[in-house]
This record gives sequence, structure tokens and C-alpha cells, in this order.
Amino acid sequence: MSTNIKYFGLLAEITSCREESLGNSPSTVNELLELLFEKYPDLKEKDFRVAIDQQLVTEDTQITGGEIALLPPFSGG
Amino acid sequence: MSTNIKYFGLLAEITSCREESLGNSPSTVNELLELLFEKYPDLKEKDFRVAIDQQLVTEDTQITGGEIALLPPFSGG
Amino acid sequence: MKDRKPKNVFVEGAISPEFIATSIAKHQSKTSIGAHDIFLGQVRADMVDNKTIKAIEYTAYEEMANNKFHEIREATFGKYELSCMHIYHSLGTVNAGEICLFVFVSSPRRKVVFEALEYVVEEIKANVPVFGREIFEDESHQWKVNT
Amino acid sequence: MKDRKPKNVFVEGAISPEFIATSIAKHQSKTSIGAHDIFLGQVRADMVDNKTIKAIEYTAYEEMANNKFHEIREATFGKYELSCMHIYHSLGTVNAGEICLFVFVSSPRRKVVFEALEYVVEEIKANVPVFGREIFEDESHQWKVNT
Repeated sequence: MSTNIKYFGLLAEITSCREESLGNSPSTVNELLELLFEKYPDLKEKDFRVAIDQQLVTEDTQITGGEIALLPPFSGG
Repeated sequence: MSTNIKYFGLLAEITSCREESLGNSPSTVNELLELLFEKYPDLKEKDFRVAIDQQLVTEDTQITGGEIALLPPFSGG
Repeated sequence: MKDRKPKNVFVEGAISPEFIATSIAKHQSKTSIGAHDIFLGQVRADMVDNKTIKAIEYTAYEEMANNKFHEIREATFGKYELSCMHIYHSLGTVNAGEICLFVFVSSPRRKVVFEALEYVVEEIKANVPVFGREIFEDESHQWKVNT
Repeated sequence: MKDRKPKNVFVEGAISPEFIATSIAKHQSKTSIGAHDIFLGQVRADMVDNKTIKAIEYTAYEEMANNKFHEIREATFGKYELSCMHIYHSLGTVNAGEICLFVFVSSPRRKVVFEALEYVVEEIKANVPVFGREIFEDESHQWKVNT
């Protein structure tokens, strides 16, 4: 199973893409973050939250599919 | 000296005029009100305030000239 | 806003949406503003004893009212850091559904506009000698009381 | 307002004063409304390190944002007795001085619109995934942070 990830705002600048498909299938958010920090070391410095299917999740949340998104601080309005 | 009085809103309906000049020269607001209640008995039932030169005054305020106005409850907006 | 002399707040009849749009557009050159807050009072077609209000006819003790509006402006600028403030109130007939009061405050940041706008509107309701005559569909009337 | 499905809150580019006027005008047939309160967010030409912001470019996680806007609407209707509520937010480029957020609440009486409007605006700022890229006059940029 591949893992699809959307990046927004500043994070999309760091990854140079708005969306990508990872070959791996991390089983928790924590595992996902480790993979991403290896791929994009600059991410580590940044403040962001993770959403799965549009719900904010914590690092120990299990990943069982769904749409994953990395969200920098919101700045609407 | 005559006393000029402006009436607004509901009060102008009771007095049938928006402005009038009384022949008498009451020396306090209280005296003025007695004169007006005699002339317009219906005023007695009504809730209103008195302004002299656009400042709200109390019943014992001295009248030494100026523009007198009878103001029913404000209902702007 | 350097213009702090009492000015005429009253407009004849209802305040149109186009008038409001023009006022908003004028602020687009003031690029230090980050937040606007606008209050609009609209005439309600309330039903009283089976009769419906079709309009309110506003009169005012105009000189005193304009001075009170000015005092409210001064007090508000003293209490809150605003970029600008505009107040317009109708005189004469305003039909149900039309706008009779337009209060517009602007500031670099949003927190202050919420507080300032409510303050201004409550001050106007309480302290400005404006009088509303509510006209029913059968042409009878009653005098508006603010709550 | 019976329409409680998530709807698209986003508009492309700045929100014009005419758009706001049209929205106000549409409420003149709703004669149970006595008070409107409108918040407008305007892009500030802030200066940072001697460079001036000339525009903000907004992007959003649109599906999540529209769902969040919907949740905020539902929560607000649950907390406050409103006649209606409208929210519009820009996507894409909004120049300094132009409007990027338009929140409009209406009610029979005024007290509730003040509270409801501030609640809605704070909820939007805190909980809706919208991202502002601040563009300086020399085309460099920084990412907006809400305070």
C-alpha cells in the first residue's frame, strides 16, 4: 500500500510539491514523520500539524489509509 | 423674558407643536413643568427628560435662558 | 482621521447598500487597516396587536444629536486605537427591511474593532436624541422604545 | 437559512465592495432582521525589514476548510439565535487594501450579532486551514502567521 500525502503553504515549498505518494506504508504518524524528516530534513525545524481525512491527529495515531495532510500554522483572514 | 421650548416625538403630538414660546418665565425646571402640566395635562403621564442648551438637567436646575427641550425616550438605530 | 469637528451624521431616508459599498471602497487606500467592523440597523416589520410595522419615521433634536455623536466619536477614539470611524443615521421615513443606522469602525487589528463597535452602538442607542415613529400598514402609529 | 450543507466559502481573488453591497441588499426582504454585523479582513501593507507587503496569496486545504467553515456555522447557529450567516474567504492574490474575509451575521436583535460575529471570526482564524503567503514589493515573500 502506498501513502498519499498533501503538503500546504510553507511545507509545500520545502517538499517542492503539493502532493506525493510514498512507496512505504508507515503504520503510525510517528513513523511517517521519521520517513519525512529523512527525506526533507528542513521539515524538522517547522511547526506543523498532521490531518488524516481532514481530522487533526497526534503522533501515536495509527495510519490505516485515508488522505494524509501536513498543515503549517493557519493564517486565514 | 419669554421661554422658548422645543418638543420632540410623542411630546410634540401632545402639544400639537414642535416649538413654542411661553409668556411666563419660570425660574426652575420644576416651575416650568408645573406650567406645562397645567397647559398639557397629558404630559404628566409621559416619560421624558428636559435639556437646556442640549444638556440634560434635573428638576431643580435654575433656568437662566438658553434653549429648552423636552425629550421623550430615545429610540435611534 | 483628523476631522474631529461635529459633523452631520444624518441622511435623509434609508441608507442604501451602494452607499455602504462606497464607504468600504474609500478605505482601500488606507493600507494600515487590517480589520473593519460594520453594524447595520434594519427596520423590522414587527407585528403588534395583529398590525405590522411598515416603516419608521425618524426625527431628532439634530443639533444635540450631532453633538452627542461627536462626543461618542471622541470618547471612542480615546478608549480604542482605531484608524477611522463613521456613523450615519437616517431621518424621515425608512421602510421595513431598509437600513437606518450604519456604524463603521476600522483598525490595524481585529480585537479592538469588535469592542469599539459594540460600545459605539450602545452609546448611540442610549444617548442620542433620535425618535422613531413606527407606522403600521393601516397608517396608525406608535412610538418606538429601545430595549 | 435552511441551507446547512457544506458550501464553498472561497472566492477567487479579492472580495469587492459591490459583492458586499449585493449581499446586504439581499437581506432587505428579510424583515424580521433588525441588526446586521459585518467583519471585513483587509490586507495590510505591513513593513518588515524595510520591505512592504504588497499582496497576500492565499491557498487552502479546500475540502477540509469548507468542512471546518460548515462546522463553525453549525456551532454558531447552535450557540446564538441568528437569522442568517454568510462567510466568504479569498483564494489567490489579494492586494494590500483589498478585502480577503467577509463574515456577515444577522439577527432580530443586536446583542447577539456582536457576540456571534466575534466568535465566528476567532474560530475561522484558529481552525480553518488557510495559508497566506505575504508578497513583498521586491517579489520576495514570507508566510503569514495569525496573532
